[in-house]
Amino acid sequence: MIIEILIAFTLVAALATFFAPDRVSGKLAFALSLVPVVGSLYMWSLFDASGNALLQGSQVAFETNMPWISLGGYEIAWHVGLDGISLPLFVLTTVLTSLAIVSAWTPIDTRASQFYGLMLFMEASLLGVFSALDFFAWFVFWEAVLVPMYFLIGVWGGPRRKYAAIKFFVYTNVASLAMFIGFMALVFALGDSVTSLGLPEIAQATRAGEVGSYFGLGAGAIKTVAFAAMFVGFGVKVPIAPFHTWLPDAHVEAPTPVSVMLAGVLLKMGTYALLRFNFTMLPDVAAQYAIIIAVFAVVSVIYGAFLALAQQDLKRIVAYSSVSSMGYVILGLVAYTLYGVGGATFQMVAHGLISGLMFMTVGVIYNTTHTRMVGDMSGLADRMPVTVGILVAAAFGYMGLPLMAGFAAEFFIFVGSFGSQTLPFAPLFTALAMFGIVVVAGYLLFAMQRTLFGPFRLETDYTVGPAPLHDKLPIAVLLLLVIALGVAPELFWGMILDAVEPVLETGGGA
Amino acid sequence: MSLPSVTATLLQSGGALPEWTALAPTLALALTALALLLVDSISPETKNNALLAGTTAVGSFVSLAFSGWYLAAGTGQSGTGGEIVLYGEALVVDGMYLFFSAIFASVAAMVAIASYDYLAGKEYQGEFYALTMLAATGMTLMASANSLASAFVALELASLPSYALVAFLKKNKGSVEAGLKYFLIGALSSAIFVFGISLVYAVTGSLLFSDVAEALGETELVGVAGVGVLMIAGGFAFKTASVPFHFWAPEAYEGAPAPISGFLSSASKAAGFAVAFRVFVEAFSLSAIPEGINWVILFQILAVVTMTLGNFAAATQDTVKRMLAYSSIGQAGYVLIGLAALAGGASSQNGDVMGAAMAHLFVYGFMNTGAFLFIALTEHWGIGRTFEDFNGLASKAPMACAAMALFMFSLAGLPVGGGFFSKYFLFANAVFAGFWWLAALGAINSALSLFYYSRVVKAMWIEDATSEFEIRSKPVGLYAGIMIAAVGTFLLLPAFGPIIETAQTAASALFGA
Amino acid sequence: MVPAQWYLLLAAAVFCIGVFGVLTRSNALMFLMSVELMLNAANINFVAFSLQWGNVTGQTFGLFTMAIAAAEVAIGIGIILVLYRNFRDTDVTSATTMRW
Amino acid sequence: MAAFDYAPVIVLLPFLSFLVAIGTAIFARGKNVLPKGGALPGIVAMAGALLLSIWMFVTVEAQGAYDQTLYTWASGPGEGTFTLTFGVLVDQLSAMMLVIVTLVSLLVHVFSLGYMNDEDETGLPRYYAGLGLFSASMLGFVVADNLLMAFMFFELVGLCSWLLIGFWFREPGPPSAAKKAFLVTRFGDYFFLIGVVAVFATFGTSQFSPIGGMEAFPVLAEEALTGSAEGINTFGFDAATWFNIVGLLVLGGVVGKSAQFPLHTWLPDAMEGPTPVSALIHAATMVAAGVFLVARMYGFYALIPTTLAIIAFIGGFTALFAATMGVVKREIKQVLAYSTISQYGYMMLALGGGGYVAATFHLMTHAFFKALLFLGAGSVIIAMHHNENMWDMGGLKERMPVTYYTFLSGSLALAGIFPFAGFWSKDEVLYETLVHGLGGSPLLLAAYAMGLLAVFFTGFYTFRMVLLTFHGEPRSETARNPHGVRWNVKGPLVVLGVLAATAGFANLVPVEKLTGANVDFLHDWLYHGPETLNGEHYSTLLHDVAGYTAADFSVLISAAVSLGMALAGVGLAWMLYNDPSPEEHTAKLGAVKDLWYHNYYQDEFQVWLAETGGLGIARGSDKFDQGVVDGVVNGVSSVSLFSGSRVKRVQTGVVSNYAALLTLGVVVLMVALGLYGGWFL
Repeated sequence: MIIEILIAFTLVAALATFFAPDRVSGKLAFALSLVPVVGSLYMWSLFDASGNALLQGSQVAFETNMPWISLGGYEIAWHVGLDGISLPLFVLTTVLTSLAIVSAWTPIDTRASQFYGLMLFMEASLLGVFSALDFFAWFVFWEAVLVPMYFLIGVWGGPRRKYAAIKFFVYTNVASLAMFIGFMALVFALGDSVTSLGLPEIAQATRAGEVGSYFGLGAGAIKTVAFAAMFVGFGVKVPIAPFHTWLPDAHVEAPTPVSVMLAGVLLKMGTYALLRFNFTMLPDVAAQYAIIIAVFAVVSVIYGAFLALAQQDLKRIVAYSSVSSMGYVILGLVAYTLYGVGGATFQMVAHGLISGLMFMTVGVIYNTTHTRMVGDMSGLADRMPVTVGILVAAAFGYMGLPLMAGFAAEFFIFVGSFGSQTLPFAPLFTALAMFGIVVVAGYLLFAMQRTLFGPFRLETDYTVGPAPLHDKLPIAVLLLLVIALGVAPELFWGMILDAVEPVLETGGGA
Repeated sequence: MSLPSVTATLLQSGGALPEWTALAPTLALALTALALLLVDSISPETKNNALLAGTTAVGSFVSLAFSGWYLAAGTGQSGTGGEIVLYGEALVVDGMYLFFSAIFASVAAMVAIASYDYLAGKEYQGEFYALTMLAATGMTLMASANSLASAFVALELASLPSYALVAFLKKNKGSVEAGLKYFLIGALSSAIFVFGISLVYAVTGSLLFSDVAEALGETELVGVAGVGVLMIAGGFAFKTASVPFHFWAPEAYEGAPAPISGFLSSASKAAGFAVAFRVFVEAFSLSAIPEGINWVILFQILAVVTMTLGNFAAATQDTVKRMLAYSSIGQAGYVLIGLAALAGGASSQNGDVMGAAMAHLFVYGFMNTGAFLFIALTEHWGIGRTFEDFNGLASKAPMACAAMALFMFSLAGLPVGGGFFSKYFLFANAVFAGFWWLAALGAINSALSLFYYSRVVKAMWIEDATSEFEIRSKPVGLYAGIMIAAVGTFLLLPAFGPIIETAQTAASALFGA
Repeated sequence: MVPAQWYLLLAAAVFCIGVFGVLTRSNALMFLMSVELMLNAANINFVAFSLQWGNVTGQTFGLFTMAIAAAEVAIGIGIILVLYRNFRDTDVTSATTMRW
Repeated sequence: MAAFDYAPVIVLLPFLSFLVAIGTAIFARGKNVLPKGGALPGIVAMAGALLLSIWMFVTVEAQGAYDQTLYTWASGPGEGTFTLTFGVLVDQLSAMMLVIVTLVSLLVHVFSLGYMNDEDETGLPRYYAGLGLFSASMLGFVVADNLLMAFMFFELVGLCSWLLIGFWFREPGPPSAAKKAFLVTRFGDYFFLIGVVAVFATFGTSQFSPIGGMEAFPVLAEEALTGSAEGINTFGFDAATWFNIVGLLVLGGVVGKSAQFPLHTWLPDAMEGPTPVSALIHAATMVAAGVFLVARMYGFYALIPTTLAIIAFIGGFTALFAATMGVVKREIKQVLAYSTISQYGYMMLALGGGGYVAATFHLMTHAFFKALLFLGAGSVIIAMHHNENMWDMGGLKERMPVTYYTFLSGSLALAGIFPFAGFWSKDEVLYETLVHGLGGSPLLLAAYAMGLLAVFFTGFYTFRMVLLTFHGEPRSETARNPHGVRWNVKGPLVVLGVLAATAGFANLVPVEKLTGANVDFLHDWLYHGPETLNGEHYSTLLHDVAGYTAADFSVLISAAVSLGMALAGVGLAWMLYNDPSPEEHTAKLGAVKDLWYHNYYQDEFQVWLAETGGLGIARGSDKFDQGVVDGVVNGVSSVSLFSGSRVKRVQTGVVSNYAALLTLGVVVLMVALGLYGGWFL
């Protein structure tokens, strides 16, 4: 029941904030957003690993399941619950939203109440995405996320915000439609073996090999088609190269807090869905096309990293590096080993925190310099030492510095994928992907050297001084979280492995 | 959904009420129309807008109440002895009739309430409401027609007032031109329609759906019958504004008074589908009709062409109203899937997909009418017609603009309103019926539609005001109408279950399943 | 008696004439008359096959058609009147303010 | 095991000082809350660490080694999973290294008082925070008991070097040097990380020595090669080949950190950092990390002769290669930088040549005398007001005697002159390589030859440096009356000077050969490590698995040869540069001089590689992304909009056309369906 309470509360909070006066809305939104934070942490403290929500649907934590609608012969239920895969993302969402709201206090000065209301609305939808266990319940939230995001980019964004917003809007919507049709065909091909659109039932049926033929398409064909449709559908969200071009535009135009949410949580929707749908429901297809998927992953990693290397806009750099980092997730998933998939899940959280931290810090700098162009500034370390210090720490975290979350995640993924039985030439793919850690160091170090160090210089005529406390606080908190997760991955690692293990029971190695 | 049988036995089937009361939804509308005519004839010059609009609204609500009550009580549904046939089988009352009556009544109510402001100070208000009610009556009859004769009469009863209503603004060139085009195309279409009927009669010797189906079974004159079926389909295509009978629609919707545009594009379209569903399922049922007459293919072609043309044309419009007009053509294309995704034999998918189409029409009734009522509001304020004219409107009229955003996103199939479920259920059922390619084409169009629907939202909420609006008043009626539509649209998101179940039960009953 | 298909052909012929009129005449009234022609083509069928099948359904429907045709004309004339008032012409092709 | 319970404290103490310093740096910026800008906490911490380390050293001597898992970083349930842990391994090797690191670090802290505080540098808390974090990371690396933990601290060490090299971030030079240092070592670490991952994938563990149920990967590898292996995944290769691959991958990290060819280019640039940092990081400890790592997992490398040969060859080549460049440098720290590279080449040579003890020995002595030389150079630099050009110096001998004599002691050690420390260790390095080379590994002989030749150059550039700096007439105003230095500079110099002179007596192999007196203490010390981690075990492995055999060859001859070479170098330098006002004889070398002076154009080459290889590809893919990938996306939308604008033209506005099109449509449909349904038959 607690999940519904949290989601409902967030929705109400969103509404309340929406109509609150602009002056107080920021503080109000933050105060309200603390409730889900506390709630999710409370759930985290209660959580005792209960296997995988899809594959052991019996005892899912915090589960509620009540009938809702029926579509054709299929029952649609309001079915939510959490397991070791979704709970970390659930927590990530609440925490990141609160911090993003604080980070918005400085940059957001117009129509503030609407802004914070939409932020909370988005949080509610995201919580729904990560907790829903019924396809349509999940799909409602999945699509609902688009709406606030469209406004957040479109209204408060940069000069090309309208283009970016509509591009994000339509591109991801097309993806959802493709995914929807593919999934529906798969469900229908399951025939009488499923009577509801509950993800657990469907997952168990598909894994039990219940997929039949569909109007002339054989079982194998329909599975492949469905897999492809869903892979593309979710791949756009992730984003996997070459479906990534909406991301840099969206990131560059979006205001800082929105970039934080976009990189921190929204991208994870894609990988989360890939894990829940493609790799949980159709592991055999995933294994069959492992090489192709791995190529996608490696290309995302390397290509994204090199793209980041070519950028001048700090936000664009981080945006492309997100493409690169999410490539690791795909690699971990396709490896289909305990450490691969577990590491992928861990990377979702780790990258959520780190990329959020990066965007926030860049935002703090932008608040004072009003430029993000690498060439426009240098020697900022002299003027805003603490912020720069955190940015440096964040950058090294992004490079996978040990004892920070990123290293743990990437190491798990690499160990997992290197020894994969599912993926042919696994060591080769792993080694190729790992070259990303060199390139990432390259572009981040170059950018830092040119902007933060050397003699102070700034093209825009703004007086640069230390950032206000409420700008520094969220990034400091995030940094601490990143370090904490890097020093003690066990905070999530245990429950993740527990939830991932059942996924691997068919096919795949340890 | 169905309430305890206690209520069911109270009604017609149980003999508690005489059978003719089953038509109460239609009768309510008809009586309202007569009452209005009476008022009008007593005081032709009356400007008592409140009285007229009020009467119309009340009549519509009464009709709506009857429909709801009967639906709940199970009148004419399998639960209580199946459909009720009246007047020598000319009319039939069943779940489908009640379902569509509900659509017409609710749309009529919203239009009436909104017209309270829209018509303020205009001539001939009495006629306006009377014609609206008559048209609504015709539509309900279309939904209940059980013979080609009653179908034709009902169709004309719905059409003729519409022509007049579109041309209602006599001094407005646009309105008149719209009326003319609507009328001419309508006349042509109905001629084709009638000729089709005559051919079918020639082949079957009867106009009752059941007999027609029977007779078509053993006819040799496949060619003649085929041409007849095609022409009848044409008649419905005109009502539903489907290609190639859609040409009137953009102009009619753009030129007509905005409430009427909403009325036509929602209710009238739904009526066309109602009668089309019944005729093609019962009279030309796939199980009975000769192989040669494959009207499923016909509707597949129509669906694809209609949705594509509608959406692509809508994507590049400059005026919001005309964009809505084209988009409603595109929406008709989606609904046509309900006929295009049918398969021979009594497969349960048939009922489901048609039911999904009906449910979409229901939701569409709210969101589309609401959208046109918003246009009516802007016309009332004298704001321009193009997208640019809407720039920054949200800062002036946030509530109305929020409602409009809700309509737009719901039309585009985002989960802020019932449009999400209705559209995706339609696609899903198409996939289940094996027509994944129809769903795929629908998806492509839907994505494109998201683009042009969001243009309106962008103009209102994202763009900065280019011109200064002088918004004199917040008209109560228009606001009320828009808000009813908005609330309805939104509530249909969580409460979509009853709708789709009713619709699919009704549709399945049609298939005798 | 005359075989049925002749009636069919006649009706079809009349219908086509009507269509031809619709397509060629730009005067609103001529347009209306052509539509009437098409309607009557249908009536021929009805009456003829009413006889053929030996039931009155067709003839009744013929009456319906005439009534409705009358109503249609009534509305039509009205619209053509306002058309004339606004465009000073009864040419249906003159009203083209809305397109694309 | 009371003593060993304090082993983690050695790591934690400097970390604590780091926290203190960084805390003040953040929360009390400007205000001078910490005395000496955070130096004192650091000094105290390092002193404590030193004492503890010595205690450990003694305890190891008394009770043997200690290996304890302290913290489970990430647990893996069930089979096929790994348990990733942090543990402390204090054995003979790491105990020795602990002492060296803590000692040098302590001295560097003290020296910094003179070099940084007395020079009124700003941002001192940041500086000492960096030193503290560095010491902590290095010590953590030293005591690491598994490869993963070692890698983690290895990376942290890299971070610290980035921080400290770029300490003077307001100038353009240091940040760039820091970036280069991190990038180049990162490139090495890339292979290292693959190696670590490969070790896990292969053995399922990365422990150096077996502990509490966890096996050790060198042991498993040994079993694999000696035939009794189970559950080892060699990815389709035969064990030996695969182990070679893994070994070479890990070696990548070593080559990077220990600045071996071709990844040596970062180290000379790293001299942009403060001199004490150069002494601590780029001479004594961090660069030692690479070599130490190989020594740490020597039980693995001893199994794979191919890799050993490569190591030896890289080492020998680097030794010579770097030495030649050192010959022509003008800045004193540049000379020292190249000498550092060269000296680590010797250690690699020893390791590759099967001289485990020799390598460790040289590691120790080098730590002392190189730290000494850098600190001496630092003292000179203070005196010269941060002018590092030797051609502006001269005649400092009289003006700063303490510095001179300690520096001299260090130089003699570096040049390998009897009886200074460097002589003993370098001699043993060359000897070990020689005998194993003669013992049937000819490749080693080539490496040996290069190493031997390098001795000559070493002697030459060392004394060229000494003579130019301290002898002759002052060649500049500052050199005539230099800035004085205080106790906090001289103290460390003296301590290290003594060590540089005497550290060699830890392992007097030649003497033992002569007199038979058992004086090879280090040898014995290292031979009594834990079962799988001691020199004896290694030598048996080398002999049995790698097939290294030591030929019988007199240590005296080799000693004499190398000493001769060294003296020759020194002598040449004396001839050329020992006059009041020497001229640039190196100019006589002409083109060779340019080649050396420009470091064989290695930097240019690597920069070119990065520019074209890295940025080139980047720009290319950016164009591709903007043009093609995104172009397609935007193309789709514009195409559909265009077709939309065409489609709507059907709506001409003329109602007659509508009627026509309508009729046409009906006819078309009729014909189509008619043909389909066969109506016209």
